Amino acid sequence: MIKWIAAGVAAAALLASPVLAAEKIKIGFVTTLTTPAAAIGNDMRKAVDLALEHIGGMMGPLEVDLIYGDDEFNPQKGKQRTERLIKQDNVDLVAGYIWSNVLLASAPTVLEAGKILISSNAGPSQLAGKRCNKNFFNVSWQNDQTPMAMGEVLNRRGVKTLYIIAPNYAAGKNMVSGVERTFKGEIVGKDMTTWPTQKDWAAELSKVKAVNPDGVFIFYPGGHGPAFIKQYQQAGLEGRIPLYTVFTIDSISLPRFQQAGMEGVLGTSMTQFWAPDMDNPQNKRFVADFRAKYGSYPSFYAAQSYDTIFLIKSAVEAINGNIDDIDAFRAALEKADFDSVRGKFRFGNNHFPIQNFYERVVVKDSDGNWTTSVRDAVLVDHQDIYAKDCAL
Amino acid sequence: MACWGHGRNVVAEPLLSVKGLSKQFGGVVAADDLNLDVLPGEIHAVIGPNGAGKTTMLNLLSGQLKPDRGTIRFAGGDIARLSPAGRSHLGLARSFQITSIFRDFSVLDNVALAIQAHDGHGFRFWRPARGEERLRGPAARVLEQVGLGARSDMLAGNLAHGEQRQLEIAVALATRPRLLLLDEPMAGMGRDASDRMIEFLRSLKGEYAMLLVEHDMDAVFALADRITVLVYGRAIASGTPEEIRADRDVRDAYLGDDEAA
Amino acid sequence: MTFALVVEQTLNGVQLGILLFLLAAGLTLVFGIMDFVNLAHGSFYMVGAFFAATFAQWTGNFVAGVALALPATLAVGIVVELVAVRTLYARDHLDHVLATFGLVLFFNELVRLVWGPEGRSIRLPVVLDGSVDLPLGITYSIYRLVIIGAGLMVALGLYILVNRTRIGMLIRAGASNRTMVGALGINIKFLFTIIFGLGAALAGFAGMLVTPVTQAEIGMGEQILIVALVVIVIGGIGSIRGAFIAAIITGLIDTMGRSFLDVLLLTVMSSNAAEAAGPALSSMMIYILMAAVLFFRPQGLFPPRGV
Amino acid sequence: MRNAITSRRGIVTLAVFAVIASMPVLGPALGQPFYVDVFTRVMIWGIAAVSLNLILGYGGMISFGHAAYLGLAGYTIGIMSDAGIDNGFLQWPVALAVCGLAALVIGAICLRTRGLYFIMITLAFGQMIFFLGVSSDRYGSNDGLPIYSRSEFKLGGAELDLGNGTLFYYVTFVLLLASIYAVYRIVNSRFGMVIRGSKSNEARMNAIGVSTYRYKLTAFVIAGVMCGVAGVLMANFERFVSPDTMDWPQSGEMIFMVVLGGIGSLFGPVLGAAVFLLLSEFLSNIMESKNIIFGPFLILVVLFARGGVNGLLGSRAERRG
Repeated sequence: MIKWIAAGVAAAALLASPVLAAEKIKIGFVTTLTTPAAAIGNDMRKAVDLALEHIGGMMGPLEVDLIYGDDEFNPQKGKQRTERLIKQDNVDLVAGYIWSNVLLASAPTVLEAGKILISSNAGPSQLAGKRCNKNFFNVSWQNDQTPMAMGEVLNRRGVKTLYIIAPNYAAGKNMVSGVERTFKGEIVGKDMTTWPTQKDWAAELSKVKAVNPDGVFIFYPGGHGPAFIKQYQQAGLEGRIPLYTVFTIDSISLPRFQQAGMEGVLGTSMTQFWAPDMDNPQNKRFVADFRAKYGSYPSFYAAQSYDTIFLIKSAVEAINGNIDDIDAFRAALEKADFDSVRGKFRFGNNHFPIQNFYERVVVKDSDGNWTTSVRDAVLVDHQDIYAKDCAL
Repeated sequence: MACWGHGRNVVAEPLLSVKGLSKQFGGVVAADDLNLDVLPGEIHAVIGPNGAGKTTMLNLLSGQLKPDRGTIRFAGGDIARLSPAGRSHLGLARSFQITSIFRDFSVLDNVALAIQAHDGHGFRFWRPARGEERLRGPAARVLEQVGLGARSDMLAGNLAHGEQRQLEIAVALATRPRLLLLDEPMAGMGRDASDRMIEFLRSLKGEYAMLLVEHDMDAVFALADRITVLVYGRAIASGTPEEIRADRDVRDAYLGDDEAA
Repeated sequence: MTFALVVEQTLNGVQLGILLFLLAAGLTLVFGIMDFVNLAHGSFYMVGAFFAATFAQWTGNFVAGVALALPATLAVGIVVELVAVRTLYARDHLDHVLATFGLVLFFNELVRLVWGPEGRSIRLPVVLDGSVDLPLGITYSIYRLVIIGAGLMVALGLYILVNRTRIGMLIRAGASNRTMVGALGINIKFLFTIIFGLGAALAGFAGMLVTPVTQAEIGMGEQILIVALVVIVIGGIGSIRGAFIAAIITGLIDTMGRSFLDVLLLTVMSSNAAEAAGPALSSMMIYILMAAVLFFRPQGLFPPRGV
Repeated sequence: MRNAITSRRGIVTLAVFAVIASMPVLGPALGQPFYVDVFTRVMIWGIAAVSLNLILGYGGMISFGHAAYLGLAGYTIGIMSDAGIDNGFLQWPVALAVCGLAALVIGAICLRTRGLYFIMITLAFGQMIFFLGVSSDRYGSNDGLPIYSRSEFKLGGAELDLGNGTLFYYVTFVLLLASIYAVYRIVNSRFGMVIRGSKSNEARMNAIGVSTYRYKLTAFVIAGVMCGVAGVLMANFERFVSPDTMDWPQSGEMIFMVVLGGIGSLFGPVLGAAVFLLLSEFLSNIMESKNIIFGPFLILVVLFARGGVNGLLGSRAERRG
């Protein structure tokens, strides 16, 4: 056993033999590659790989050396991976992060090392507000924004009574408070369910039936979404009470809905900052090549990851590869001078995007595949509500 | 001292007095209105066929089981609701039919632990117990007494079977009991070992009262002052060895010729 | 809180209880007879679900999928028994817990490699999809009624198997006295393998039943396994009857907690406090139930006779 | 302890501790500063495993909810820090008291049961505390609670700066040695003899006049507090605490560390924690599906190396299985 340890230490040492190469930029990308949540992580990895292909593996004069780290869907493991990226692999910058808890655990490791941290998805309110940091950037959104847009949609649709079902964890609560912030009608029922164990909503759906509201708002990311919508249908609620969702129906789950023949999902309304059919050259190229390469539509996780690489590239080019000048590097990132798949994009004072949020609906594309299509902008140039607490 | 054993000749309060003791498991009666007493210094043997409820009786007396009905008076008070540990502190010690020792402890540690249990002060967290002469000394003396002095440092689990039975008695003795409940101390022993055990128990006679459950009739008739015969949880006869030997019911019910021989 | 709602929630609770029973039955049998703690029992639930999803997709029919998945899960259970579990019977509970914890890790990873991380769903036949109108103005999901029916039939079948057949006699004998079965001259190893396989198939069946409602997913086994363990502990380990009653109680308590706890809490505290406490309490409900049961009856509600 | 030094086991154990002791120098010298962090973690988990070993290895109590104390201690530190109380002289005792109190309540109920019931009810309490963490909106729910400042130890003009990695490393090292020494003293004391006796033969223990309940409960509380020490260190090292710290697989891993190292041996749990963490670090470095190796490895250890690392190092006669 002791020999094993020795062998392990030796092997790890070999893997980490320091290579001094100024002509490289080392990027760590932390995401979830094991556990069921790997469905999201894999989509992000596909987008990053595609982005690297599109930029020819180069950012300005620098060759990109990208190292993936698996957080195993666990904040402690995520922090450990981040630590290894910083201290052993000596990366110049860390990006990725799906989960708020992993990001919150890992952020100090990166920021205290004086390096740049870019979140490709997680946007916890702490890091948007009081605990914002000059070296932290977010290329997605803050949790409250999307449901705030949904609240507006509900108002526009004339929904007077709303029933809310969401998981009882941080993101779930953010989604609920976001809707409550903009929704003007009455909330006639609210169930916060055990996460992630509860996958059967029979009891909650019976209550919905008894209350008979104008609309039901849910937030169930990952595998829970299809399960919920299936049960909504089995309970006979589909078509009777409209369902409004955020982060529940995406390109990862839509093929499964289609495979299961759940026609009722078509036409479902949700809000988002992006959709695969947004009309700009960068997005067209991204979606077309992603579909060509992987045979499916990219998810919004993928879109954000793709943007992450192009954001970094723009900054590296602006400072001509001199990434050791951290202040210049940061200033270049702040400009966000790149073509985003979502079109217009700029950073607010807290380094979170100021952007539009759209209503989008589930449609069939010309080949009969189910996808989402963008409708009106619901919130225009919207900045998150925590930005005012940020001293930057 | 010898006259002590013959309870009826001396007016003495019984040390242990059982009245109306009953216990059922589901539909099975394991103890049925049992009455029994043990006088100070007396050896009272309980015999009976397999399944007669002998071990159940010992378990009721030592507190492993709680009776459905009945009283157990020991040293003046009713102990029927007391925990095994509580009874031990009143001076009740037992040996088990299947050897019950601390197999992964040394022989000396086994006895020292029993000494410690009655010394109190179990909540001492820091001083090494193995360095305490207050425990080791008496433990060593008990081991000498039962003839295991030379085995002190052996692992108890590695002792020969007969020696383990001796150790079991030593552990019981180390609690300085007034009454020993012995569950087949000769079980599984060869003739020689049994004889030595009989001799040993005889040497303790008078010093401790004993309630002896035993199949070995030689041992019973060699040691007992009184004998009670148990069948299906009932005491069908009680008396001196001579009376029991002569009792026709007992012969019929239990003491078949070959076994009595 | 209308009468119809209460009836509906009762049905929901019973349906959850039935699923829990299917899992708990195998667990409690294996524990009662082999004295074996099996954390990997949930893995059979997961494997059964994935088998059913795959076979249903191949055959295009849910029922055919289940018919194929059942023997497949049974086979997996038997292989696991022969390869790993058999050698563990003689060990203590700690070894069981650890080794089967290892099995859980292994199975989760294996399923991820074979089926990918996304999970699988099953499309229900049209007749089962949707809901039906019952008297008293109740509409209820047809498929959930099917789950209740199928589960009750399995419970009945298990009752007959245990109480009316030769293998059942051996099972009962084994549960009350392990050495006795050996004394009857039965090939005890064979009996153990069969029982373990049966337990695996039951767990797998629960997984198959639940997949059209939720979906086949990695890790689905552990989440429900803990609840199933709670069930057998409440019911008294080794008792099928106890497992059945405890499963229904657990299902009902969990469902009723989710349904009515917030209303109840509102009567004793402010709405903000109730909103915070409600979900917390309802997620802890079954653990509180178990702790309470064990506090008053450390051997569970229905400890098997002879123990 | 004395005769152990000359044996093979003694030499290896000594070597491992020498490596641990010199890591803050050795790591950077070898160009591997990352291993200072890895070994800090090894030591923290080592303390947790040592504490579990006290009840599991010496007392035979299979607690499947031991990770709860890591979280309880961590949350106490986090919540106090959130409230602006950074004084370590206040934080640490409060955190340990919380763990002790929790262990007292949990143990008082759980120790009424035996066998699988005990395993399950400790698991249930662990999960209850886990859900408590998930439900605490105020303290981050499942996002966890970042701890922005470390515990401060200022006395007069002197300050113990836990932000200094090397200093923190040696504070942890000293606490690890202290907890091993404490367990060594405890298991050989009168109290320890009772605990080991109740593991060996509880019926006999009762029959010689010891109500084991109070002793086991006391051991349960000591182990909870000692695990709290690991939790306090973890909170200060990771500067983050989340419900995941207390989820049941963490408790399972902790049991595995104890068994891997050698159940009921003094240094075994530390060796177990080291092998577990280094191996999982190594495997996740070279592959994504490490559990396909790790799972069967666990089973093989149970089947063939029951004495753990400690057993493999011992003489042939001591080995089991």
